[in-house]
Amino acid sequence: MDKRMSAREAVAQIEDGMTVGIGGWGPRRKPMALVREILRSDLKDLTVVSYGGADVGMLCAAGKVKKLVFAFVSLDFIPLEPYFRQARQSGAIEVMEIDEGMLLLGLRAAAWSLPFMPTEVGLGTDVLTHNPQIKIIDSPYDDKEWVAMPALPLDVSLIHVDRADFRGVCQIAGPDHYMDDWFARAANNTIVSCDELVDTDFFHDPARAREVFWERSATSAIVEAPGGAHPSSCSPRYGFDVAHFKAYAASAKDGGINAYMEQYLGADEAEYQRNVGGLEAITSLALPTY
Amino acid sequence: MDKRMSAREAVAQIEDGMTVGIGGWGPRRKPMALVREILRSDLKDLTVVSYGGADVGMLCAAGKVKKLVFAFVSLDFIPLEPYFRQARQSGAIEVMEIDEGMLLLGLRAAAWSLPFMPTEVGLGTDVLTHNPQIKIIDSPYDDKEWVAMPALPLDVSLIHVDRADFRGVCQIAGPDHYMDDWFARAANNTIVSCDELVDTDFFHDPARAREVFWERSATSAIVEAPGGAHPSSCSPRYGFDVAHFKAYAASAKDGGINAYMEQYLGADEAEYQRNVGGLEAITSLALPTY
Amino acid sequence: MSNAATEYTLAELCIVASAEAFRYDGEVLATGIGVIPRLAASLAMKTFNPDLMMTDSESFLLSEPNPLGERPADFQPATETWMGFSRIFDNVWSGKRHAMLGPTQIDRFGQSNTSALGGTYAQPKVMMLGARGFPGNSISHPNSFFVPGHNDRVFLAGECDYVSSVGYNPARLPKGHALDDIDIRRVITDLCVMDFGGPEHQLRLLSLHPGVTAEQVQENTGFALCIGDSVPTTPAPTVEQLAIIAALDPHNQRASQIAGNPPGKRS
Amino acid sequence: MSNAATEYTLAELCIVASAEAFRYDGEVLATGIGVIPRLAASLAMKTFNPDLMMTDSESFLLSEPNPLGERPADFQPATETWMGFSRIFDNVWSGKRHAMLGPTQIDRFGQSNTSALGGTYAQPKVMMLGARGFPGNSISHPNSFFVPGHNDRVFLAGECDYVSSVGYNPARLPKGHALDDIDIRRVITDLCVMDFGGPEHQLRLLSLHPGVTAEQVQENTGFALCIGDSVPTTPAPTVEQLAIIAALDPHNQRASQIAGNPPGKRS
Repeated sequence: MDKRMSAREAVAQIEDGMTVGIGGWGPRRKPMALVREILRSDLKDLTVVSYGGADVGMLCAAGKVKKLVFAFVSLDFIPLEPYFRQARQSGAIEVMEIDEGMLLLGLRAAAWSLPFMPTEVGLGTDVLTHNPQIKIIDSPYDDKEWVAMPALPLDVSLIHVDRADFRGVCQIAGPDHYMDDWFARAANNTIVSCDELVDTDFFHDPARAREVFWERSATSAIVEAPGGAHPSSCSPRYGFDVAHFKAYAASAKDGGINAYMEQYLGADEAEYQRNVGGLEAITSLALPTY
Repeated sequence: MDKRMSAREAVAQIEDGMTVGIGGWGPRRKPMALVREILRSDLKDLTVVSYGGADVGMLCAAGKVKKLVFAFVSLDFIPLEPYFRQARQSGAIEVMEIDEGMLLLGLRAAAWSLPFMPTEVGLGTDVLTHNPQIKIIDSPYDDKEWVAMPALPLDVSLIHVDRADFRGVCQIAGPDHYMDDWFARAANNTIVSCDELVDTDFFHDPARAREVFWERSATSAIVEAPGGAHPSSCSPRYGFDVAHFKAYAASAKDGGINAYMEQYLGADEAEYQRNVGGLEAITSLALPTY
Repeated sequence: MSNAATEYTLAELCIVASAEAFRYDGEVLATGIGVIPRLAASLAMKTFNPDLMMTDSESFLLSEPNPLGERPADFQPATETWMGFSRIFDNVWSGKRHAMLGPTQIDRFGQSNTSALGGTYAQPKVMMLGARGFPGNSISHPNSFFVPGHNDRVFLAGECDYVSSVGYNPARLPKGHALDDIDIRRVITDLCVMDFGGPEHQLRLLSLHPGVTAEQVQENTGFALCIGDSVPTTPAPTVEQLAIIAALDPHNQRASQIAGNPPGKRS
Repeated sequence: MSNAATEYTLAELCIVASAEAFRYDGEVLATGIGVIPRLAASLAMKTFNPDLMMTDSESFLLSEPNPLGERPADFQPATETWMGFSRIFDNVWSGKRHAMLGPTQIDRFGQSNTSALGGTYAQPKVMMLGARGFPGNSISHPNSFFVPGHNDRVFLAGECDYVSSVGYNPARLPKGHALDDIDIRRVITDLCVMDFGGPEHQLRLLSLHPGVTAEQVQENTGFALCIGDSVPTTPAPTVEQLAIIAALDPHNQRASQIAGNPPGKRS
């Protein structure tokens, strides 16, 4: 089964109103080439589930988001994501604001075909105040109350990885795969962009096969996108683009997302990369020190 | 914190009636040196939780087991564990017979401080007929019934690993860590035997640190026991001992566990190893081909 | 692939018939436990369903099935994805798997037993493996059965002594589930190929191995089978299939799987 | 370690005072978010509690804390255990962790806010990070707070605009839980050290930084503090502690953590 397709073909599978999970974490290994393709599309009314960074900010600013399921949205070195803030402060989006671990549990429940996972996380906080659809249940084994964190099944997940083959075997060579395995498993349709397309025999080495975090049956589409995580990082290949993120954040105060998109987005990824200095500039970005 | 101790000191921490989890899988990487130390002790009335192999057979035969929580007991190439069969067929032990995945869920629930995990596994089978303590619950999100697999908190876990340092950082270099991470996390007191004791700086290599599957706070005691998985395997160091397992299985028909223990167990691990041909013979055992 | 062989063993016939169970699965984990089911899944992956996934029976998914038994010292398995036992359950619970297994008892509901025979539950007469992963497999994903010795002790008259896996038993149907949610695919034995496609999920004869009669199958089954007017003969392996099987099983482990290693065409 | 320094910055005093929060923790994951909490946890690990565990803020546990900021090209972190973000939650839910964090609001119950200020929930006046991991941290394991600017906007008069973390609020206590199950340890600010050890878990003054008065602390707090008759002075860093801090923070990031980088002894 050859799962390769263009970013445009992959994004064309997404429909208005769908629930879209986005892998990565804050400014780290976000499937930005796929996010940009959504920006170029006329998709709307998406429910986005993300450990959010600029993916969330851009999609909110461009009016693609009806509802956001999140625990945080941040660019780390710029703690407050400017366009996400604008969206919240203007009341433009619905939200399901939950704890980071609850989000993980919701993805796992979906991956494991369960309606919910019990947890005490959320009790006593405004997570429950503002999410009355999250039910509190009794346990048959004790006298405590427990949060029944509902499954978060995804119509589509977008993930960026280091390498993949045409059948959807995906390697994350960086130090952390974040929750990407659960995004892949929780989704009906998992679209993966990769910095590098490799032959299948690349994985015929147990050390590399160890860096494959879900079986290929959980991958639906492979999009070759070198540098596709930019401006987020794809460690160990390249770091996040501090200067670009600063320009992005500044645009929120002056010009807005339309000015940002006008300047950078382009008609396709090739044009985007020319607008941000070229692929070589991206892959030369220094890794962050934490 | 120096967690090193002898097998005898470690096993002395176990008390009659405790619930003891045992890592490994069937004939693979079982903490047999620690199991042997239990055989030498006067411990009794244990509840044993295991993906069972000869660990379960020996403990049952030696009268150490009050109750067994299991999904299977097998030596793989000898499918039916002879002493486990005798224990069941003589009605000598209570059992909680569940599905392999339910056992995993029970360990995870304990590790995550949850009373239960929902699952549909077990529905329609005799797992539920014979375990009325496992409750069926309704979900607040659908009209199905769900099994509330109860947490399986462990007083003690026994695990065998390849390498460990004195602080309890444990490396499993073999191809699978089985459910050992969950046994470690589900237990109040995790006793780990290791084939090799190493200095802490051994782990100052990300590739090795990747083979550490739980943080040292989940390890309570470290017992240096080269060859300590024998007669089970500790891949990639040594395979399981086919000849020894055959002799063990034969003893069940002729002589029983007392004859087996008389011939092999010895007063300590050094004597055991002399009785089975020496450490060099153990570490020379060929790896199995699957 | 249409060059029917004239000489083949019953084991080889069963491998080919069992492989058919995986033909339309698409991209799922094919788990064949035992020599014949494993060769069947491997044959399917090597021929008509290359999208199948398979483990090395240890901890990795393979792009190419491993041959059985000892392999040359320089053999390099085609690993593609780490798949330790804990991750197997992520796959099981996703439903993207098809297992072929050989339980000790199979009843008219398709319920199976891997645990205990006779006596009481507290003290069974014959203790076997335990429930294993059968409860989870049967409620989560499609399953097939392979039975090397078709008789009325395996296909027993009553209900299984211990029900390890769910079947089409209305009395045990969980709330909110439908019998049609249960997905038992093929039952391959040394006599025939069957499925549960009869009326009300009755076990149905699909094909008879050469030289076997429907009466013979019914006599060796403890409950009534659904038998059509004309039951076809299980297709013979092709020459190409036999060559692939021989390459996958260089030590001929398949020869010891059915008592006496009879030929596929019985007189 | 008893050689009190005479010259030190307020940031250094806060680091040392914050390190004390981890002294009796035993073997837990110490997570300090922000420069001063991270240096505090690192100092504790390097001195009086070597059993602490710490991450590299990316994906590994370290046997030795990493210094902050750019490190030499040949620097080798002392990794000991992979600890990706998903595994962090295995640790959180086990309770074997102590986090020190800097929320934007802390109310009299010890509830804190990292999410939103003012307006309505549908349209807050100021949106911040979100609930982050605060709900899970606060119900699962001990937590401490560091506040670089002690004022009555942080320590507000009412309840937090958004409650990200549970505190000692009887009105929000979950069924089956006790207030004593909640474990907020220390609150370190630029003025003082506090805990919730007052009557009915009232915020209590433990020590005043040199030159700060109890009245000054109370004036900058939006609710009544528990203040004893004689409040000790926060101990000065020792010379040895300052040297360790300097080694852990070679680029002096601590100098920019408290406005104006004042000295520890204020006149």
